Amino acid sequence: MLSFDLLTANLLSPIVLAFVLGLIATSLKSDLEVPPAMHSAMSLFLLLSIGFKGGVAVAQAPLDTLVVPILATIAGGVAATLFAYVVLRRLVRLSTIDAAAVAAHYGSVSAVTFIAARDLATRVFGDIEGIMVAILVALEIPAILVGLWLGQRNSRGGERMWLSIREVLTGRTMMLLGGGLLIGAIAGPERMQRVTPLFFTLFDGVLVLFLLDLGMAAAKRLKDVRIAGWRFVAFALAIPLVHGVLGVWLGTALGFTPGGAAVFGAMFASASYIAAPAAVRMGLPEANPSLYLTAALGITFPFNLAIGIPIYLSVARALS
Amino acid sequence: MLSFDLLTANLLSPIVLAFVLGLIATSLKSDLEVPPAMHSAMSLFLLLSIGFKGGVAVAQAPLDTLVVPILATIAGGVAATLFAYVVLRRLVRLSTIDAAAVAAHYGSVSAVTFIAARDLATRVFGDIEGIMVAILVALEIPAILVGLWLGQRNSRGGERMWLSIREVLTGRTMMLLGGGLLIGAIAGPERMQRVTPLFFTLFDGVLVLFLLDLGMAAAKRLKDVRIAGWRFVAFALAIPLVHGVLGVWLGTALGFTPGGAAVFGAMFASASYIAAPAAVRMGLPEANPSLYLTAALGITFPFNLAIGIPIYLSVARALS
Amino acid sequence: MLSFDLLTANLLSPIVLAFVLGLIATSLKSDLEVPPAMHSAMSLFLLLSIGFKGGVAVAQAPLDTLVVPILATIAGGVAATLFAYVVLRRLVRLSTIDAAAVAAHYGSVSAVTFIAARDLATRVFGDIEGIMVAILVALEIPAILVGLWLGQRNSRGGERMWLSIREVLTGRTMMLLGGGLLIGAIAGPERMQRVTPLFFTLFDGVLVLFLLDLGMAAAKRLKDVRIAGWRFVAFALAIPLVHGVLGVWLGTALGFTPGGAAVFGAMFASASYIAAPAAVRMGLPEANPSLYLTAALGITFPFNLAIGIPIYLSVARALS
Amino acid sequence: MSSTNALNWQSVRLLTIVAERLLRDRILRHLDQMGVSGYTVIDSEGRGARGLMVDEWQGENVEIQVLASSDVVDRIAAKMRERYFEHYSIILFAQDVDVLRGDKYRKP
Amino acid sequence: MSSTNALNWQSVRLLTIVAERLLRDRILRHLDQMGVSGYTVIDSEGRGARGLMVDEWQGENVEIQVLASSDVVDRIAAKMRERYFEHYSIILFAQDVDVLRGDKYRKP
Amino acid sequence: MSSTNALNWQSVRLLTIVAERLLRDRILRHLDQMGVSGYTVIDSEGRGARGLMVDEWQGENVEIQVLASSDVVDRIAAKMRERYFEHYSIILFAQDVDVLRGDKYRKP
Ligand SMILES: Nc1ncnc2c1ncn2[C@@H]1O[C@H](COP(=O)(O)O)[C@@H](O)[C@H]1O
Ligand SMILES: Nc1ncnc2c1ncn2[C@@H]1O[C@H](COP(=O)(O)O)[C@@H](O)[C@H]1O
Ligand SMILES: Nc1ncnc2c1ncn2[C@@H]1O[C@H](COP(=O)(O)O)[C@@H](O)[C@H]1O
Ligand code: NA
Ligand code: NA
Ligand code: NA
Repeated sequence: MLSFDLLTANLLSPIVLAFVLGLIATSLKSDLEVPPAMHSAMSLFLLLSIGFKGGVAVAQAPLDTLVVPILATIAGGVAATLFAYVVLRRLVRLSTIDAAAVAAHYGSVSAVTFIAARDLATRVFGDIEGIMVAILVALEIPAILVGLWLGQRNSRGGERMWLSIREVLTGRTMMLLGGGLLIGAIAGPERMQRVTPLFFTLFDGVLVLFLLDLGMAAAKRLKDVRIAGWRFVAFALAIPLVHGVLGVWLGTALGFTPGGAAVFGAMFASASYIAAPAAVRMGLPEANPSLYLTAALGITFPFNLAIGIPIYLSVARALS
Repeated sequence: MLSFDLLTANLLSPIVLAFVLGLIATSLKSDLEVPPAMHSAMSLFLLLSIGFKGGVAVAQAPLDTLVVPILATIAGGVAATLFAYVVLRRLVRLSTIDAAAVAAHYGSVSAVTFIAARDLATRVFGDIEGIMVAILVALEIPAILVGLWLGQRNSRGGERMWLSIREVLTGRTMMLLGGGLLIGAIAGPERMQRVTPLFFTLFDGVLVLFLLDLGMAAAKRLKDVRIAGWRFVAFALAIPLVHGVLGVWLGTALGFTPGGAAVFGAMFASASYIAAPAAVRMGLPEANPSLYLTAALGITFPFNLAIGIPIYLSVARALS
Repeated sequence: MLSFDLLTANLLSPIVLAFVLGLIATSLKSDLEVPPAMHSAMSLFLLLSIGFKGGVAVAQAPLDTLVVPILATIAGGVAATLFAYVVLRRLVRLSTIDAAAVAAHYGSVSAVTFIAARDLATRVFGDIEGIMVAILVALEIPAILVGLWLGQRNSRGGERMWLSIREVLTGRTMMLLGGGLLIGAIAGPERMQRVTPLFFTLFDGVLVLFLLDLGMAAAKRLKDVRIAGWRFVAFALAIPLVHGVLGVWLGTALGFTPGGAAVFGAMFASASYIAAPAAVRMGLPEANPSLYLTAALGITFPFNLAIGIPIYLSVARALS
Repeated sequence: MSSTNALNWQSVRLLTIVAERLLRDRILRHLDQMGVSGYTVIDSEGRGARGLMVDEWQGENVEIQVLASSDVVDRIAAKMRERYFEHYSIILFAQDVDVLRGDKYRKP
Repeated sequence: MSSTNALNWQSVRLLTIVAERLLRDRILRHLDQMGVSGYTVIDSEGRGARGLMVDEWQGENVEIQVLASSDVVDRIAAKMRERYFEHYSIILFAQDVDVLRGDKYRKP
Repeated sequence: MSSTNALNWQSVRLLTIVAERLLRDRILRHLDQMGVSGYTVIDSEGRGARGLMVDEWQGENVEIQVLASSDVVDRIAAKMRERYFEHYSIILFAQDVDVLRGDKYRKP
């Protein structure tokens, strides 16, 4: 299913190579460091950029073309979360709370995986649907809410539940992605043109720096893999494939271009490691953060980045 | 006086929208944050960029075209400070010290307001006079000195006065704006060309990020508005209009293009919230910082950004 | 030997002017500051950019054209370190340890001096050899190892020696320069094109900001000059000339273009102030850091930046 | 304590809380509600029994310092123990220090 | 204090000053003039009676720690009180701590 | 110590190490080997007998705080003295503080 040319094109991209450099630097105990403020600045920049780009695209798309994909995305996100939960309970045998916490991450989406997928897809298939960013925003939240509900439904926590939901909806990821989307859509393509040099032209370069940093973070997480047990590692490798292939299939059924369907699949395959961890830590404090952080950032993200994305593209090519 | 098209063009610009996003994020108690180091980095970048751009313009302008506008600016800045002081004493009924402190801010100038005004003016009227940056530098300092003198003239503080003046003149705003101006003028347009991609092309994009941050800072300041009393709030809304319209008139009288006159007016209308607060805090420690910070950053800046600037442009159009 | 036009072209460049602004700001005790996180971010960016650019160049150069220059560079670096050591022992009369520590810095290389030289050389002579970055990487390490060996050979420290070597090889300078070189070479020119806007187009602008910061750091170091003694100051001014002119001669002998030979010479003339200090501090803790930091950053760097580089270019022009 | 005490040093309690960054705003809200006169917050990193960095956006830990009367410190400590000890990365320690203007820290 | 004290722990005074960022360089200049052997400076944020951020460029507060003899600490505290207590955001507290190489902190 | 002590405050030792940034990882490795239950690390700047900034990339100093039993603190202090006092910028001070869950800091 995985075509060799896609794999090479992906593995030799500066983005993936920078991630590998980060992995290596940390394994060698290098004193290389990305200052925390630079990390935050890059996150902020990338999320706002994605929002802007999506907003400009949405401003040009007739609104009614958005409704069906968005609804399908939300339904798909909820289904993915429930499926992951059942697998985690039955096959991986996690506790209710831990299963709910991890499921929230795998139902949600990683913005960087989205970007990496869009990047390869555009290089291979040409431009993809601009509304993908709106879909990114729509996919992020529902899974977190479902995960919190799964974990809290048996406990006292009505109030805590609402607090967590409020926090997710006003969290920085939503503010930047959603806020950027609105700004882009309101200002429109012409007025946004003056910020293009920073937010669009530099995007790929900043991404390289960000992935260097993520490589170092992932290497630190990888140390905890042993504690997690082989069932859990298998989950973190298999679920992206299942979610991803089903996502590509759904994307194709929704009528996306092959590139669009591949990116759609990659989003389903990805696990959140920015919005979900913070929300789950507050809403389900009893869950073990080692589990979800190691899985999302230490295993699934590198897997998708290196191998997953080319697979979803291959599948999309086959299905189209 | 305010034309509708200008207002819309302004309110829909990414700059203003980013400011609003910052306001909203803070009101919703979002955990969105701009790291302090990023804030400083952006301030540094913007001030140095403005300096560079001005220096290049000045290098191309015959020196004698600068003399009259600069002298008029200094005289105007002193007059504006004294006028604000009298209003604050008589109508707002502040103490000598507080009136002097606030007057220093309103006689001086906000670099970001200048940029936002230049931005809209260039879009509406085309390129404006390059020497406006030299005027920005000339307008910044005198008001602060006058304010310190007004506040300290009855007290012991001869030595303290000189210390404060020294600090204003060697402060970072002066170093970056003035230093950048010199570098731009000495290096000249051709040699500066190689730094154009960073300092000129990216300028608008960085401004959007900076205004997101300022929106969050302004929202925090707005909380203190209630303490200030209605007279003071009225002052913070009315004085920019008075200063601004008189500034546009003076700019027109000095023979500036309509765009230049509008930007000139916006500078007079604006209140400093970087250079002045630091200088006043050290030179007039008895003054209440809540007053001047809330007024300058919480009220006058948003007012100018949203409504003031289109008004000054409308006035400039009418006068031309 | 020093031609007037080169000196002017150099002194009026924004890079040198920004350095001077930094010097002035610190001497005036201005509160201007570059946040530490911004300093680290810029170092990281510049080193990675240099690596990328070099990697792309190396990818296009036949491998066998690299062998002779690299070997000559390593030999030259070792010779320069030993020469500096002998001068420091005999003429400057430093202790074994201090002489070894300082020699390690002068045998190694300063990346910023390299960039500044490349910058002027390209403006004067047109494009220079792309493999210069590979040479930069090759010149960095050997001197540090030789210096550590010179300082430790009489002491117990076998283990400490190996620890220091390990640290140099996995240090951030190597990771970024060497790692960037590999990424650039593996990804190749076409794939790197998408990161060009950030890493190549913005390079000169970031350099201006970095030199502003270095100017402030150098001014702080200059305060310690008095403690160092006139012999040592004379060393820090004379050795770059000797190393630099011999370097230009060697570069010409290796068949480089005049621009390439000048840059080659500037590398030999420069003293490391990022990689070497950290390695020497750990490997030769008994050495006095004031000596090597003041000499490398406070004296030799400004000297090369202002006068040295135009001299090496003049020599290269004369030799060609 | 200073022997002469001409400056009128007075003894109050200094409570230091080190907690994961995510708890920051919550803890500060507790402090506001419990009527402390102020607090100081410092970014930090650390390793402990949990030692996880969840809030990868904003950095690892915060160290919060509060000067207050012994009672208030006890009330804060009790609240932290009840709310956060079980599931979060958090430690706290208290000590006696001398301050000037002791009343400042004993708001009712 | 350590029971055995084989390491020769000696008691000196630790003064901590938390002040608005703007005062930083001024306070450090005072410390230099008053002959302390050193100081440590940490960026911090905080809320107190004033709780204003004026120096919006460089962040909010600094925490300055000084190890010195009791006399010197008292002299510093008196100076801070005289100069800054009235109009600026500033607090300070002092405590006894044990150090090695006690002489280091008792420069004449 | 709190008068009532209903919260069961227990006394342990707090060791604070201020050292140049370059030593950071080394010191933390020592701490891990000496079996402390955790530590807190804060970026700082400072001036002292040496007062040099060598590691210009990562900033100047770090302040490391360790809660541990008096024995362990003495062992750490002895190690630091042996390894770093002579050639590096480093100071340390120790004091008694009260903690909850005292056992946490007395790992064998
Ligand atoms: N023994 C200790 N000494 C100093 N700080 C500690 C200690 N144990 C824990 N900490 C700090 O408290 C945080 C939370 O600790 P824990 O709840 O044990 O994970 C850690 O990240 C450290 O910053
Ligand atoms: N009770 C307190 N506990 C700890 N820190 C405080 C306290 N009160 C004030 N501070 C710190 O001292 C700074 C100045 O306080 P103030 O002069 O009261 O505005 C505040 O910003 C805080 O960082
Ligand atoms: N008297 C002191 N009070 C507080 N901190 C100090 C003192 N002396 C030194 N330090 C800190 O310890 C670091 C190393 O000191 P030194 O080894 O004396 O250079 C300095 O950079 C300061 O951060
Ligand atoms: Na997913
Ligand atoms: Na004004
Ligand atoms: Na050299």
